[in-house]
Amino acid sequence: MRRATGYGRRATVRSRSLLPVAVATVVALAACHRENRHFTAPPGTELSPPQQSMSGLVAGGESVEFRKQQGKEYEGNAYHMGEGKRLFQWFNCSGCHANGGGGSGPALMDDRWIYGGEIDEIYLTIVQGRPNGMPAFGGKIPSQQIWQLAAYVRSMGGHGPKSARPGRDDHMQRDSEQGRRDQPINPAAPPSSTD
Amino acid sequence: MHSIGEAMGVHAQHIDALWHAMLWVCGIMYVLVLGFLGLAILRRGRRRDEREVVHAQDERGLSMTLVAWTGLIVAGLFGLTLFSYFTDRALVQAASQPQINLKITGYQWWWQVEYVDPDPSRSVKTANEIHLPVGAQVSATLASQDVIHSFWVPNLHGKQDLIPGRDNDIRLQPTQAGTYLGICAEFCGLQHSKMHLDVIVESQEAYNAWYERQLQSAPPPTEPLAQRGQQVFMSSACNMCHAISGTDASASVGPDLSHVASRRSLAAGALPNDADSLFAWISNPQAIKPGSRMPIVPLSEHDLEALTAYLRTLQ
Amino acid sequence: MSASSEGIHDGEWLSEGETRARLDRTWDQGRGLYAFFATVDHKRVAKRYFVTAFVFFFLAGILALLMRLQLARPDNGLIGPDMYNQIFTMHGSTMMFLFAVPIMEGLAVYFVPLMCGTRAIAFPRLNSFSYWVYLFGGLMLWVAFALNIGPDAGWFAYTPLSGPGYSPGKRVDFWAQMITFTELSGLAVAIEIIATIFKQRAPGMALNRMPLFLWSMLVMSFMILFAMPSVMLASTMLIMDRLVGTHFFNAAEGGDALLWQHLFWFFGHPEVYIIFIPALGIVSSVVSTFTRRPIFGYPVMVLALIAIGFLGFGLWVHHMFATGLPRLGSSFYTAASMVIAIPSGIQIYCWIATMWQGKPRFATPLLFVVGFIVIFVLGGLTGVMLASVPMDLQLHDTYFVIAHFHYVLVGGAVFPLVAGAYYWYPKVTGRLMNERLGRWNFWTFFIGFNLAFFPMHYLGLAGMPRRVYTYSDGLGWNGLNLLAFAGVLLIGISVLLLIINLVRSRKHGALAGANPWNAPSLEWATSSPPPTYNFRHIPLVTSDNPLWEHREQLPVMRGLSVDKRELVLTTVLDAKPDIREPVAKPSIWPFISAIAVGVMFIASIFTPWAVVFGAIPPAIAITIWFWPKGDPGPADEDPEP
Amino acid sequence: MNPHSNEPLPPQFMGTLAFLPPHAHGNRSLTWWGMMGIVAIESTAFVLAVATYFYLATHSRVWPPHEARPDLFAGTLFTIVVVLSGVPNYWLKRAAEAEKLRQVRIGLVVMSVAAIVLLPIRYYEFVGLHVAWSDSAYGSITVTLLGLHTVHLITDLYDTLVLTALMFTKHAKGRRFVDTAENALYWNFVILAWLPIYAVIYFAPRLL
Repeated sequence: MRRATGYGRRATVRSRSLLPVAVATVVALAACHRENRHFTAPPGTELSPPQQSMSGLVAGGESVEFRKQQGKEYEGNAYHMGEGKRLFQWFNCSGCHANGGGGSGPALMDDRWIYGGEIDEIYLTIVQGRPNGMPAFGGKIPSQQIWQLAAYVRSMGGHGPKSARPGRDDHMQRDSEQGRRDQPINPAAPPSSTD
Repeated sequence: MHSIGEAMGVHAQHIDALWHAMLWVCGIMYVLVLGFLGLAILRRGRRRDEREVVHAQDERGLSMTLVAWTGLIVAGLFGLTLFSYFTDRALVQAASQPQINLKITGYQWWWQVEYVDPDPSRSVKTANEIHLPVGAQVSATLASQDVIHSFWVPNLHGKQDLIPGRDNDIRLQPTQAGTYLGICAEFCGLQHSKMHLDVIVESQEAYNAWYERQLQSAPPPTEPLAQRGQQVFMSSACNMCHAISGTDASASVGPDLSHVASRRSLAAGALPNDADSLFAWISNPQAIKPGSRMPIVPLSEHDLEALTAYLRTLQ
Repeated sequence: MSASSEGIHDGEWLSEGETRARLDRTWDQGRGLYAFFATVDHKRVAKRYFVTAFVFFFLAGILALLMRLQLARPDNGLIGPDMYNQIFTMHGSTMMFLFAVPIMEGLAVYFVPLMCGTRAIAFPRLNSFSYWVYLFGGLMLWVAFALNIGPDAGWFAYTPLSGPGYSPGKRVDFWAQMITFTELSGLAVAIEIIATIFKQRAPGMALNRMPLFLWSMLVMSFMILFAMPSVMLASTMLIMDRLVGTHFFNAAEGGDALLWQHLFWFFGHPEVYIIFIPALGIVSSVVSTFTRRPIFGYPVMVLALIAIGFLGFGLWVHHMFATGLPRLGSSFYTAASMVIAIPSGIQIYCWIATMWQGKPRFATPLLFVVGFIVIFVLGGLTGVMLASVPMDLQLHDTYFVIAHFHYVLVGGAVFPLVAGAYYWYPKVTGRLMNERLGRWNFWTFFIGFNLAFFPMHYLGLAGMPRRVYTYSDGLGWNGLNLLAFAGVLLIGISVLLLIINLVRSRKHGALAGANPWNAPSLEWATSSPPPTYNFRHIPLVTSDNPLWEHREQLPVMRGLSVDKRELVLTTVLDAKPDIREPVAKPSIWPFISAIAVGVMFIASIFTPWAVVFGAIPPAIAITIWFWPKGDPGPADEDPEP
Repeated sequence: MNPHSNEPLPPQFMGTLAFLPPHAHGNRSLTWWGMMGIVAIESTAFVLAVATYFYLATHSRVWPPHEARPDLFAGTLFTIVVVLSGVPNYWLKRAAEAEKLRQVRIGLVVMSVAAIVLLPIRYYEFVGLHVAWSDSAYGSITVTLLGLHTVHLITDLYDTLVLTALMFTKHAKGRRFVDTAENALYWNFVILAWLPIYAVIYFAPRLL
């Protein structure tokens, strides 16, 4: 009998000390995902061949679930979103999308997504290209960079954890984007993510 | 040898002279301090009584030496400051009529070097390498596109920062032929430690030959493997960032590869310039420089061979 | 009982035992968990500063070992660039912000009241608040580091690398917020020390009779007052740039990257003197005691301290010679940086002159002081070299600079600190540290230090830049880096010996008694460890070395109450008794206010609204902390700060 | 006296401290020195913020960059009201030093009202700047400078409110008068700190 209670007491002590450890690990997982720097692309992201297809059904190639799972890895990660913003400037996406406010290309800041707003849908849009002028970058940009671009584009729309979102840009804020000031995503979000 | 002690440029020689003066003056002062300290320690042997305290003593002798010691410090410092001013003036006045004007732009973790010529068609754009004729007076404008870097070739001159939003200037005047190592001296992120460049000082004729070769674009590849390589370069991700004169790849985001094969090293001094290193670098740059902005472009084994062969033709 | 208006006062009519019993009861800080968090005894808070700062020193030391291990071989794959950048930033930030300044302030918090001959530090509750804020700042940074959110832009985080564009995530935000924590705590302690030294010195201790330790702590506190606002402003501007899109450091929108360097180094250089000047105070105390002679040239030493205090603010641009500032401006800073070598040279001379005329007894403290002189002077001379613009163009940001500042900071501050530890350990714990272990500790530290850092001068000359996570073979740096690694191992052994000595002597050290070293200053006039009220009677000071003047009896003043906590305020210049100041009772509210302030700071990293709404709980907590409790006494009530 | 006894030296009584007063005004009081420490810290912060303003101003060719000079009305109104508030403040300080409880209570209420009145004026000053802190470096430093003084104003307003409440309780005697006098002194610092900032924010864009 005594041993049982002894066991009981020891269990409660252990469970009590487990609680803070559990909380800490949860915090750790959340935090360190945002801060991890993956330099090498995750395995299996070979260069997706350029093809013109309007539906999700793809013979061979990447399955939808695999892509969704990959998207998770890029979505909340601050490093990938920061790299995505740099690539947005490097590959002159701002030429048509004008830093998210929209020009000849559609605005990326608002909540209207013609071809789907999830990260893997944006990834497919960039890989396959879309009618009315969106070029297919499938063979041209390595898929890790496309994932980074997709993560950044989603953050421009205010999705994804605010703490991971890249801060103000270091380039001149073009006054022409004044228009986007009056569609704030949410008042607390710093306006910086739009330039 | 890459060191401050081996001055191969006019500016470095001025600083070297100042260094020796500093070494002597500071060395003497240090010996004096240690001597005084040593004597003070050895003197203690003569008095053994432990408890009672030393009281009023005549401090005249020590006070006089204190005045002398302070005078010595002031004199030493004054001398060094004066010498420093004259050296500084000499640095500013050296290489006052530059024949060669460079524009060095710092990127995160590589150097873009442009030879600025009044006639734009004779301007040369290369990366991570500077060729200079012996004795030439050179002026380099330093600018940065992202964070603060610092251009430093110890054998030629001190360092000068590259700061975004400002243009700094540095003058060089090499006096001896040789290959010198330049490095980035200001912490600039993940690959700060592998952001080197080569400075090759050669005879005037060799420099002119090099310069002319840089002006023309490399001849188009002849043998089939290299031609396949050019196709891979144009169709894959390469021309999204790199430019090769004579082809329609003209993106200026990454280093200019027009004459990459003629360079002494690859990836900003991280690798020697040979086929194996080029192959290893293209197939997985993150293994060599983790965090580098060059992505892993997944290509088949054959395409990588072809690409390497093509790039090797860009002499 | 005495004729005064109320309560019982100490004096001849009360036996010593009776006085002591009553004072013990009046000044009792209580036991148990509540008392732990509510104590306002400056000695208990100071001991927490010592332990916490030493733990951070030990952790940062391990990071230094890891760095040297990674650099021991060229192209070493042990630590990647991302982790190495976090490690060297954490090493620098922890040593400068979480170890050096707090340990010096902890030393001041413990010994300034004792050396002044008073019963408590000014504003004791603010003192308790300052420790908790410091602890929370340090914990926040190291928890962030454990969660892979350690800062990775260097301990001075130059923009734009530390700006929003090139430091994604929350890493630099945690660094900037840690500065807000530690500077708030540092400023609070600085105010306390100034108020204690100016207003609470024992009657008769005029300014020219103050020990040099108090002068150094006074100069340090004034430097803190005028230097730390600069880094608080700079780190606030950086965090605003990163979180709410201001453009202080964004060159494209009118800001300037060099503005950060100006603001940071305007604080940065005084910061290293804030760390160095208290060490001068420690050395003066140790030299005077162990050579059994008053310090040679007291007025010159005081003027030298004040001169270093002022000059420290005039030479921050020597950190920026390579940024392309106009040469005329830079040469002014060359002269200013050279001039500061004069007061330091004078101080070194005066210590050696004291040894010359005194009868030095080479116990461990004096050994460490000799080590300090040998190492610091070399560091000072390499500093003179770096002060010259052309020389600095070659040596800036190389391993030569790393050798320089380790010689002046480890040599100039850590050696005197360890000397102070061996010297004052008996006063804090009542037991002497082991001398033999002390000698081993000294020689391993001295040899290890020189083995580790002297080769770095050559590495700097051979062109090895700072903060590289690896280097390629064939540059001639391999052997020297290996040597440095061996040196750092030896330092590690020495620190372990110090820990063993500190821990073992707690129980097995010889009993120390009130004044084991026959030292002159007032902290040795009371028992070891001192009671919570420090002195049974407030001493009357008649000379600058009280315990050497009065060997049999200590002149004291009577008349302070024994059943109410109070001490005497004296005038600033010649310390004439002025006011009977009541002393605050223990209170839990400083601890709760510190938690509220801490939560506000951390929350403001994640949302700017935390600054607005997060300010309400601290306001409430601080109001309750200051609100007078209990029924007011007849004439004077107990204070609250 | 054996060197290792842990008993302090036997006392030799030389004089008494029993008849010293419990509190005093001016720099004889401990809290005066503490407050002067805070004043030194905050004035250093203000000086450095103004220095940053001029550093950024001289660093850019056009100042202010986008033709938005702050309106003078709200700022000048604030300056007038805050300078006028110095009069009741001086009167309050004299009353506190004379330890007259009734006048002190009136003075504290007047000062609280004055401080509260200043808040809406300050709001219109922020609106009158015509620039957001994320527009440009000019916007950032101007809004931050005004924000620093606002934090300064709010903390002292809160301090005065708490002190007013305290002086209406049974604790309002003795040392609390010293606190009131020092709070009045701190309000003088709030006024003095505002004048240079007012000149910088409102006239530097017009003169540079």
